[in-house]
Amino acid sequence: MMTIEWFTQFLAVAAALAAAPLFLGWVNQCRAWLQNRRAPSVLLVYRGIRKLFHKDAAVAEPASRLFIFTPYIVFGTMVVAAAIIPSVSTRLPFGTAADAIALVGLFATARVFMSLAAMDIGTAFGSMGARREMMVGFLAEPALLMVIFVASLISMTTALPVISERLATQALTLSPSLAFTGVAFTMVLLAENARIPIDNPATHLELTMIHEAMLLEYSARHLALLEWAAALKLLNYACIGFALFLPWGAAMGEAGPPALLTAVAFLALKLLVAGVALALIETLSAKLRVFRAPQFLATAYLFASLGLLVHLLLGA
Amino acid sequence: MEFLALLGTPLAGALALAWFGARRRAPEANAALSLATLAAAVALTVRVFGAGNLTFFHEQFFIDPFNVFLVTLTALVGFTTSMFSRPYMRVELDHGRISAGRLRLYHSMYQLFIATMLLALTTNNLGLMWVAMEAATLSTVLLVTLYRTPASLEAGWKYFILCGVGIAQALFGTILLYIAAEKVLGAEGVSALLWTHLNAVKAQLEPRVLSLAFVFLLVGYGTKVGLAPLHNWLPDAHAEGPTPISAVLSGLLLNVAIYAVVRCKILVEGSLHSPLPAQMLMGFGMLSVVLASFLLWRQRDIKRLFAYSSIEHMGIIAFAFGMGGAIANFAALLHMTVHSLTKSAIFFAAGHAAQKSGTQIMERIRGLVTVSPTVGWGLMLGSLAILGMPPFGVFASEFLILTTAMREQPWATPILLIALGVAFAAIFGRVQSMVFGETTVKRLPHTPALLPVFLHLALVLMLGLFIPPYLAEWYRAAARMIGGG
Amino acid sequence: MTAQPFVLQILNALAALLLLLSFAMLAQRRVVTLVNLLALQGAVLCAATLLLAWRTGEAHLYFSAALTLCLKVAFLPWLLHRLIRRLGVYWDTDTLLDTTGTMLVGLLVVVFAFGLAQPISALASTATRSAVGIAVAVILLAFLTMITRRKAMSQVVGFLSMENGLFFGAMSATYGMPMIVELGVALDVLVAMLVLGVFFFQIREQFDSLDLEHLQSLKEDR
Amino acid sequence: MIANLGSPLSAALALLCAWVVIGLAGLLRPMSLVFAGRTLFPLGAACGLALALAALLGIAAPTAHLTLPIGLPDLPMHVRCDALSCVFLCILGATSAGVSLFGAGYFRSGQGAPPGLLCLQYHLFLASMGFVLLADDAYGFMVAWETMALSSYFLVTTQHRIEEIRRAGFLYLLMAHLGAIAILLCFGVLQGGSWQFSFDAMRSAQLSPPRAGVALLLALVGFGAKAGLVPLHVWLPEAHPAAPSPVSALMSGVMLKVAVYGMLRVAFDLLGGPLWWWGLLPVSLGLFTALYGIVFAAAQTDMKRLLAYSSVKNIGILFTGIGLAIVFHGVGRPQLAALALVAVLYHSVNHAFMKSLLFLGTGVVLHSTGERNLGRLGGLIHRMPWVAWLTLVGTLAIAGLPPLNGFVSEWLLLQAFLFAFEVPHTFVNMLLPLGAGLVALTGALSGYVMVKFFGVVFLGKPREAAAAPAHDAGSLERGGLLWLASGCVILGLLPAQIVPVLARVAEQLHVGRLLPNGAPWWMLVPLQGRQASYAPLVFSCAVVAVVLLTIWVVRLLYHQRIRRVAPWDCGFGRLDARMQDTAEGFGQPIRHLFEPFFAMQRQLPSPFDPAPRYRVVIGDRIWNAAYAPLGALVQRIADAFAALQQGRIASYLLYGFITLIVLLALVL
Repeated sequence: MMTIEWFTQFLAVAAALAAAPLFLGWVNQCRAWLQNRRAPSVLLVYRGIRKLFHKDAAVAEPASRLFIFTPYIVFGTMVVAAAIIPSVSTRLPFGTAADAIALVGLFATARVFMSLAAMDIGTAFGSMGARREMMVGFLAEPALLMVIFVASLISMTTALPVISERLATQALTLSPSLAFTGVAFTMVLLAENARIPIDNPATHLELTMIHEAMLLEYSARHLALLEWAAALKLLNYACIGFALFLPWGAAMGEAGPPALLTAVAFLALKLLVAGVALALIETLSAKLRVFRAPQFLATAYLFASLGLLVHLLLGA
Repeated sequence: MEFLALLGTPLAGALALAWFGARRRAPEANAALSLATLAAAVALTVRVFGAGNLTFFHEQFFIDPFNVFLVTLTALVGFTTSMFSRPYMRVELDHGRISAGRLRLYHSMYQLFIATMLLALTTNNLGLMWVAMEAATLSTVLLVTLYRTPASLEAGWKYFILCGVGIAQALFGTILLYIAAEKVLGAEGVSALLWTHLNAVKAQLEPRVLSLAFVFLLVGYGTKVGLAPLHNWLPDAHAEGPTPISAVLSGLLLNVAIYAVVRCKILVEGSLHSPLPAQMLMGFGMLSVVLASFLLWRQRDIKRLFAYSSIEHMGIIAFAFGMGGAIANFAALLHMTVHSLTKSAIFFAAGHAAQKSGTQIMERIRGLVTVSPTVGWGLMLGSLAILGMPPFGVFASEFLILTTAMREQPWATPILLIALGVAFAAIFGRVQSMVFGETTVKRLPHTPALLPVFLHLALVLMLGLFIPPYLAEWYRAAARMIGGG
Repeated sequence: MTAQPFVLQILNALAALLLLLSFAMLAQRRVVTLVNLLALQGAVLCAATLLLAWRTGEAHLYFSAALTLCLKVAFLPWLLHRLIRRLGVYWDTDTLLDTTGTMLVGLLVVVFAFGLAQPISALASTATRSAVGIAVAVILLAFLTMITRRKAMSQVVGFLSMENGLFFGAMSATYGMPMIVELGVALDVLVAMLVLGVFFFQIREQFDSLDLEHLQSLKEDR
Repeated sequence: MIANLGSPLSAALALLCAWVVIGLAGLLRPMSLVFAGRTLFPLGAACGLALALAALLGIAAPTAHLTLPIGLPDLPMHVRCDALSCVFLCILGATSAGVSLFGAGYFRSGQGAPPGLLCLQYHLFLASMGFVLLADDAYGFMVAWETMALSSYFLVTTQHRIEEIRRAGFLYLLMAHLGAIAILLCFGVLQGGSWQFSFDAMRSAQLSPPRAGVALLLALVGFGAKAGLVPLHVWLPEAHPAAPSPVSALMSGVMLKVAVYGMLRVAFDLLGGPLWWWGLLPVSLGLFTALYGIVFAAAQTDMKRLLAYSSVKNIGILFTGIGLAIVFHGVGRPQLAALALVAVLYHSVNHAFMKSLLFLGTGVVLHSTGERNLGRLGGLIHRMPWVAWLTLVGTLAIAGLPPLNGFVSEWLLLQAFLFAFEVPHTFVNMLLPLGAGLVALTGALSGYVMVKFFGVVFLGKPREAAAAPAHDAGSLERGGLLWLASGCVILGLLPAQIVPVLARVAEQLHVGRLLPNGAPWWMLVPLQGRQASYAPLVFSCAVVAVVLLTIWVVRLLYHQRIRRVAPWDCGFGRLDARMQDTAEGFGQPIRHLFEPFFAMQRQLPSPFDPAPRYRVVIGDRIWNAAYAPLGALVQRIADAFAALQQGRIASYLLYGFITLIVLLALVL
């Protein structure tokens, strides 16, 4: 049995690594379609990463080792996070290493490293990006935790696999609290992954950028790792969302290869749909000015809190 | 024998120094005489330690647990103050603030003052006690005006008049006591004013007269204690006189005065069986604590500041005696001891500080530790001790007083605590800026005598952590005798 | 009510005189007269003491009378007169309260004092016990005198008058205190007056005046 | 008298006395820096280490008592050593070992107190904290408590020539004293009619609920004033920056914990069973404190003030935990109460390590640049890599990031919060989970603050010339930093080993038990049957493995060329150090978002200003609203009293006369 679990684990990580740029590409493609543009290839993200790996790394003179290590750390964190999130199976060996709160913590670690690295060079844009990223972070994190709280109140645990299992096995009910938190989660996801309306991944317009401002000084393999990590992060968030709100289809309990295959298929399907939804949201909304971001995230927090209260009141 | 030496040494000293007090070695003679007095006091204490209570001269004098430690304390502080005054007065002489003739007056009166206080403490005769108290005033009044500045004259005048009037009330109180006692003990023989005799028959004394007597005695001796609102002479006299005198006034005279009040209270309470005397003491104590602690905020003169602090502490002691009972009395006695030691130490340090910076105005005294760390630290630690910071002994007594107050007078505890907090802020803020910071202080021609400061502080520290068993025994016995509560 | 012996009647009359003198001192503004009144009060006191000594046969009362005579009738007034001449203080410019007001307060004080003396008189076994009230009144009136005066000299006179009251109180209630105490008290009063003399010269040297207006610089109310 | 020299209690006492002796030895050669630094401070560090070990053994040992032959005649000093004391002794010993080692290399000669005196004050401070933890009667406790305040005051005012520092010291001691008064009152209530002031008597006293409530409130005021609970926090951001860095480290790292210890001692030991809803006050105050502290930390421009406010935040978290434990204890959820308590203890240990580490780090920065102002620092990671990297550990830890220690305790606290809905009272069970959201917010905000702290001090380019020639820490200083940093790491990685040890405290205080569960040694499962688990060792190993693997793979497949170039900066080119975010700039979003917290005074330049200046002064509303009027009130009362004393002797006589008349009328 152990071997199967470890195999599943390996499969989950490998799938995540492979699927992350693909998912990002899919979202981009959907967005282009929705915006009546000619869509780039789904594989464009892969090509970009590959190209970057081959380039000479240009590192700014004032950079310290922190700057150079950060891409690896961020990438490593995202990979491990992918190993923890029960994307295909709830019985991953790493699934017990960190619960949902710790997962949020892991993401925060990656974010802090990113911000520090951005400040390392001492450019105006770098520190601006770091500041904005941390601002979004400190607002998004509590909202995300509130979301997790609601889910864990329903299932009496903060362990993501258990939450998934319990949600999946309980009778299908219309749960207003989950609906509220679902909205909140989506908002957090947008904010955390530098999507519209908080940030625009497709622009380098200096004064509005957040995530990209932090990457300005990176090049070559370091940039590649960071881009890949960003894609992984988006995938991870999507998978957390699935685990919390759409657990159906993932392999529950001790599952053999067939169940795993189904799970992978289900995951792909969910990602396809999610990509479309994400693109739709991004297309329909306009980018907010930076100082509007707190309001956006406060709304997310409010939704999550409402979900919590509704759950406490209605028990559902 | 020891007793004769105890009273005789300072008296003889006063006479001798009246002749030789201006000589070059007079300060040393003064210290030597004080040392002899201390030796006599210690010898007496040792004897009491073995033999228990003693009486002398047809019971006109006596030593019991209540006064034995006060006698030693008085002799000790008398001695250390004389040590301190040696370099201090020399500097004053060098600075031309006093002449050699006045130094003679100073030395002579200093010894006389010690003698009167010892007399007041040891006499069994309430009338004699009154006489000694009055004599104590008279012997210090000219010392307060030693500098002959307008301010010192004013202070001396107020001291003289207010304490004179006050003590006249005490005399009337004594007379009333005598009237009541005479009824019981008979006019013949002089026993009607002997405390030990009165104490034996106190239950039979006529209560109404005694309560009147107590009011007069309280107002009278209370003026001397510095209980508000009778305290007005105290800050003036402390601030304007020479520092050694401030030290003994604050450290010893106030103790003696409160000793007199308590002696009277014991008698009156025994007769009265009403809480009135206790309530009066508590009321005075409370008022003094509150008034003094707020007035501390307005002080600019260093000695005036600590004079108000003395009023505050006398208030605490009065309050504790007012509460009565074994623990509160014990605490009050302890507080008398530690206050006396600490306050005189503070005055020593403050005196040197004022000399070094040439002013008593606190705003102009700065950065003592940088120039003379010992003076600075002495002042700092002394102030902290007097503010009731552990591990110093003042905290021990305040702890006991406050905890008893919580039990006996819960209403009073918050008021006391607020007042203590206010006093803390007032005194500490000022002391800190005198001790620390950039300096304005200069060096002096004579090395300051700081042994007394640190000796006192060490004793106070010891009393905070460990009270010697025999001392505790005396305190306990005295506390039992004082009763109340 | 049986008639009192004649001696007692005289004693009571003297007591009343004491009270009257206290009132007179309260009202008087001329310093010289004030000292004279004090001397007169001392004399009355002395007479009363003598009378009482004669009646009771207490030896030490004679002694007290002699002490009073020397000290309060002769020496102190002489000293004060001398000081007045040397220092040139003749008038206490004006009292803090006007005379009528002072008198009224004085009257109240007397009533209070008499009430106060009730229990004391009841306890005392002496023939003169009813005069205790007068003694208390004298003390309090002297207090009042001191409060209302502005000249140092008048305050001293008030102080001595208070001493007289005390003495009279002791005498009338108990035929005097024990000898040792009385001696001590007398000594103290004497020394006090000597100290005062020194004081006056010091004050005058500094301020050119004995007006208490000058002695108000040490205060909290700035 | 001394029962057993080997017992943890006597060992602890002996070590505390050793500290006193070491301190006094400093007076032998007061001016000798070498003697104090190279001999006494390392000795003190060794004592600290030994104390930590003894205390660690003591946690498992049974409770020990001892009565010392000193103190008041009727109340000799009692000492007692139970698991709670031992945990905090452990904090004291372990932290002070690092700080003393650091201090051995840190103190320089120059202005301020001579080294020998400093050594005395420092070791007295340590010893008095130890005695506070051991004291088992009110008198001994108060003596040790105030000695602690006093010795730390002297340490704070080491640089007493600076006016600001004197003011800070004064405010500090004043607040400490007022707090002590409240504690004294608290003991007065706690004795409950027996009028015995040993803690044993207090334990056995039966208090009526209102009295117990008053006692808890007084304890909250007293210990809160020491710990820096809002609104009693005003001294903290003044005093911590004023002190020399090792002292700030001890004050923030250990002394605040001693206050927490006091609160725990009163709430869970002396008070017996507090009512559940009393816990709501600490919870709400704690949450407010946490938010207030971290928001102010974000707005600071002085690095030590920033850290001080961060301490305020952590104290808030600790008091929240204490309140939560009281609530759970009161409503009969022993397991959850134990969890909350363990979270508090864990956080105390953690904060001691990380905050000391950070303060020491700032100490080195301060020494080598002479700057405390964030606006003038920057780029120090190149000049002082040791300090920078070790401080980074502390920074990440205090930001609450896994796998370091700060996260563990917040995780435990959140786990406890998660079950707050079980409190059987409406409103409360809805509000408490929302409180968890606040805890999360403050946690995230501290990430923000710490990025600001580390980024501005160590990263980027030096903002002023002073920061450029900085040098790294000496070897002793490095040793101290390394010790504390490794503590942060170990505490972060091995929670499963530490939680059971701390749980003994909860068990001994009869708060509750954390039941043993079958989790493997590397995994922390705090509550049985809830399945929330945390295995930092596992995922950090995984992250390291992935990182190494990635590096290896990248090396294997691609070339290694790195070019050093000028920063690109969107091609802007004319970059200089002043274009980086300043500390004010970095704090701006927070100032903007939490504007109602601040009493801000802005000076904005007009558009046509030839020499524009932008200035913002951030004030504390609480100071303006509470403390300033209080001072004015006292002054007014004093003025009113002073009017009584006009210097006229006649009025003085009148007072006497009236007093006499009134009293006579009273007895008649």
